[in-house]
Amino acid sequence: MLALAATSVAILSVMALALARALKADTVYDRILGVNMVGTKTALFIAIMGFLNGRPDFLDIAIVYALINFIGMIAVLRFFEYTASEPDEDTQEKSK
Amino acid sequence: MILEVISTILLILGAFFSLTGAIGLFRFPDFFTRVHAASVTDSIATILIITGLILRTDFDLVAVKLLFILIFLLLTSPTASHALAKSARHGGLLTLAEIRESKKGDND
Amino acid sequence: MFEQHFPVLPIVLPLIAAPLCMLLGRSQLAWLLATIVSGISFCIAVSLLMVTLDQGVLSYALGGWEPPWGIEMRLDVANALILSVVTGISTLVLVYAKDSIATEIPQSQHTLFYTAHLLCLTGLSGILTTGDAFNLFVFLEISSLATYTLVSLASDRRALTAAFRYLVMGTIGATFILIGVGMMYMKTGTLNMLDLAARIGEFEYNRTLNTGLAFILVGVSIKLALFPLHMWLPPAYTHAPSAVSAFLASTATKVAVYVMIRFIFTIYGAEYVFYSMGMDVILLVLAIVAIFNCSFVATVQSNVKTMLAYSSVAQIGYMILGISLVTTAGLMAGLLHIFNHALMKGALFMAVGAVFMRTGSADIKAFRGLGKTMPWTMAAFTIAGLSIIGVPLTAGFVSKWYLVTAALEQQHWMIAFLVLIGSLLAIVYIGRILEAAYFKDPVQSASDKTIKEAPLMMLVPMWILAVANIYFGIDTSLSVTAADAAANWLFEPSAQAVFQSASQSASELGAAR
Amino acid sequence: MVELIDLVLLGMLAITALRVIFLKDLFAVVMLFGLYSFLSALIFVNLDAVDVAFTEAAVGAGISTVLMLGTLALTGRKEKANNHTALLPLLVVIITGAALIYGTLDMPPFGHPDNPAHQHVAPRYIEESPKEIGLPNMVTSVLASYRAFDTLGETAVVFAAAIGVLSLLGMPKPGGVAIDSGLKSHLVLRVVAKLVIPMTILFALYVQFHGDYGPGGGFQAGVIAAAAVILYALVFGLPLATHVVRPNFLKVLAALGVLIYAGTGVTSFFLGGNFLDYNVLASDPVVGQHIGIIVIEFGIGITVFAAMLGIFYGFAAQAERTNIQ
Amino acid sequence: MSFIVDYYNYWIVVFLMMAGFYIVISANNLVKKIVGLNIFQTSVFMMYISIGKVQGGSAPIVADGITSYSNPLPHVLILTAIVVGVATTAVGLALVVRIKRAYGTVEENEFEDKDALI
Repeated sequence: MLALAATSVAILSVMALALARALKADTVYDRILGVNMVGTKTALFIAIMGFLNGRPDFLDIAIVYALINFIGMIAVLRFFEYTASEPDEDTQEKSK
Repeated sequence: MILEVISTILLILGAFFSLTGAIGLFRFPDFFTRVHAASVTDSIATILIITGLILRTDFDLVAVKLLFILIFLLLTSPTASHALAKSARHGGLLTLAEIRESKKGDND
Repeated sequence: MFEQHFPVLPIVLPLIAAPLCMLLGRSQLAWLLATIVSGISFCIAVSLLMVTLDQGVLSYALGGWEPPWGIEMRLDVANALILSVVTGISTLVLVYAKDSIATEIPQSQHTLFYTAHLLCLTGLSGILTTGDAFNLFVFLEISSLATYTLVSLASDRRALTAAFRYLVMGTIGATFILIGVGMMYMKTGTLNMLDLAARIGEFEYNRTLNTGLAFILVGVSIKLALFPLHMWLPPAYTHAPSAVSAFLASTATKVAVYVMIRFIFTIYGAEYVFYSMGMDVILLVLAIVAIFNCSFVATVQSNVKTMLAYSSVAQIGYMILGISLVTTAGLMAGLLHIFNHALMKGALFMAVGAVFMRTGSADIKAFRGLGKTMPWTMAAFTIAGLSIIGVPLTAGFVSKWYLVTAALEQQHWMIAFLVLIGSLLAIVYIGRILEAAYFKDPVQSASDKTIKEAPLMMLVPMWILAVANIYFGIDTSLSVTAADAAANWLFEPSAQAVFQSASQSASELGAAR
Repeated sequence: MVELIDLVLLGMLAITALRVIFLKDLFAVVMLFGLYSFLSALIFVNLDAVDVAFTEAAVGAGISTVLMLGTLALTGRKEKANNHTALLPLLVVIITGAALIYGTLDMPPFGHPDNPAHQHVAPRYIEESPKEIGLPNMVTSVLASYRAFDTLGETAVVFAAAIGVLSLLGMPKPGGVAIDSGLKSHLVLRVVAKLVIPMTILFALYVQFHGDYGPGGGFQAGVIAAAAVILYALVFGLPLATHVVRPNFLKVLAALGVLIYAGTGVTSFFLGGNFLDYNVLASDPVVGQHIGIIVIEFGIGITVFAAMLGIFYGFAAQAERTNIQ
Repeated sequence: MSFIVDYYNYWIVVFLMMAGFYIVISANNLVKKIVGLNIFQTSVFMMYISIGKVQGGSAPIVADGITSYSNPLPHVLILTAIVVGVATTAVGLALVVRIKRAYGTVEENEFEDKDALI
């Protein structure tokens, strides 16, 4: 039980760090990386939480998280491909 | 009992790796190294933690679902990182090259 | 065999017809289906009105689950009256729409128009019939989403921004209602309206419930375009297709007024809202400001649809004024005005739509000389316009008369006086159009093409409403009886006590645990 | 533990929301919204609302974010700096917020089992529904039986949204010009997507039919199935996707789902029950409830699938159109 | 102290709601408005789910050995509300796309100016 709790705290702090990365990113890709990391860690977190609460039968949600996270990533990539012709605005982001 | 000990070790290891990944996300100098830190530790942490959890089940439907999550994450997470890095290379290549250039300039 | 299912049919029939319309694909068939279904709903609504006048209240437990566990449809005189208005206007508008949208909406979108119209009707009927606070929110959203679609169907690009503004405001309003319902649920543990009423009655003054009510009232006020939250309405009504403006102006805001009445009188009880929270003063002031401000703004508009839209906001002021008098007479005048105003605004917007169809503009200049070229349309416009002003022998006179009487009954001389001044302003804005139509020559540039009278399919519904304006101005027995019964019903808590027993057993069940 | 996690997650949400206010890069705003949605779904899991979390993750974080990105692709990424003062909005928000805080003061304490909300109506659902309906998932029981009319309304809302988007954006023409679309250069992605898509559809079916026993049901299944096709369209291009699932077919499906749901209700009429009374569908009420719930969940599933995919098609069609020009 | 423990959840949720509400009414860009609307609504959902939580309770799916369940009713309501929310979002975004095509901009003040010219 303690191990589970410890792991969940660790994952939660990883999420917090990744969130911080997503909020305060050097480039737009860093932001995506942060968001993606929050997504995968959330899936893990739900899995652990299920065990922590003694009801591990809700893992379906973790699957949805993983799936949606993936689709979100693909959508972002597609967005980049689509807007590639536009002048890239990362440079502005970076100059901060 | 043994299973639980193994599981605990795996979980702690997994937690440790994901923490290192998160730290790497901040400490590494440019985007590509950060992707590296994030994705590699992500994979190993996922494997360790999910395996650790599977050892805590009665090897029933829950274990199957966990296995499914593991396979799914192992398929999608590195793919996403790879595609992201590739996309960054395509789209943001210039800016990242500039960073290295300027770094080189500093060193020389 | 379907009599017992009548309370739910005005919702279910259009709901089933909407997807069928989409499947039919052919706009003619879709139109026929929509009109027939709407007509049947109207017949059912009228028969429901008769039954409720006779027996009081009809309750229908959906899924066979007794309230408060299941959702209840609950019809009394108040909502049966408005349901008849809504379904009736919907039928007339659909008849009118066939020719009207032919010029305003591209052919390929016609089926979608009828589908969206039916969904909107579903939503409005649902709001009116339901006895469940959350169910009301769901139907509110159905009608709203369909409305956004309907407004944006117009070819004018300003319709898009109007629809967007409407969407943002409408969603904020709906979310506020959601917050309010949540707070009510938090304190009472139920969502059924009468059950809520019974349980809220146990509280004398509670900050959570107060806030809940405040949020619901603000949310509903956005939906009914109460001054100063009315800014979404004029652009939406101006740029929407004419048939949509006619439908929305005569139904959507009325339904929202009904929701406000429901929450104030049925759920919280007039005593809680008006004496504990003092909402009557706020509503009274807002209503009077709405009447004056928006009537004034209406007098300076050059676009007739915008003018009518502002006039609608002003007329809503009259309804709220009736509610805020906190007497049976005032409430009855408000309800009566809901009924009569639907008749007037329906006819007016239909007439403007006909003019728009023939002249391509809804500007006041386009009305010049129409008294000669479109005599029937303008005659209908005149009748309805007189009704808005409140000329005797029209329906508008009746509701204003009752409103003034209700105000005088309370010794509110000022309010009665202000209502009369409001009517004077109506003379100004309606008068400008009548002047243009009958006493000015047509603009020269438009003379190369002769302006024809509107097609029969548009004139008939317009004239039905115009005649109804006169009929309900002379023979007030039906409308006044119904409004009076409804007002008494809403004000008399004992009339609602029928439910008490069921609610009691529910609370006993709760206590037993 | 629950409270602690709750607090941490709420704190994360607060920071994210604050950041969204000040960001001008709309792409970042949308990404953070996706994050917000994800984290709030996590809160829902933490507060025991597993079904809600399921839906929020799939709908809020998934579909909404994809649609927002699609819109951004068409409207541009940068919010222009606006010079009008934000004083009035701030005032409105402070007043509204103050009213809400005032309202919280008489609220029942968070999570207390004796709260009125848990006393009156809810106990019946918790204690009787497994017997009356025969399903372990109470949320499904309440959703599909006790409050089935709400859910019918919800299906109608989804249908109305599909109608709205259809009228505003239109539909792509199936087998249209096969222009350069899809993520051509990402070979790994294409291979993995081919693996993931069948798994997703399988998972959608599982969610559809397992919703009675675990979290899930028609909505979630419909959204996930739509997500699978969306993934296909994103990776392999819209023309191929419309070839597989034709837009006209979607229109029929969306209408059909609503009809199935409403038709179940009407069937109850003819069998002597009230609208949506499933007890009359079979001689044994519990069996009747079961049949009813399975049928309407199926109706919901196909409407939601068709509507969500149709909405996506609408946006994608616009993007393709601008691409050609 | 117990006062804070009782209400901290609602207070933060109120803050989140107001952050979303502020974005809706202050943003000039229509996409951002829609994002704000979503944040606002999602936060309201959180309020409902908080109402439904029972301390020591578990997810409302019957399982052996569990005696206390959280309240399923708010969950049902919010399931409905989420779907309503995404429906509104979809229509709103479709309108934004059309506005962009008709006006060439999605900034509120800019298309207001363009309309004023007519």
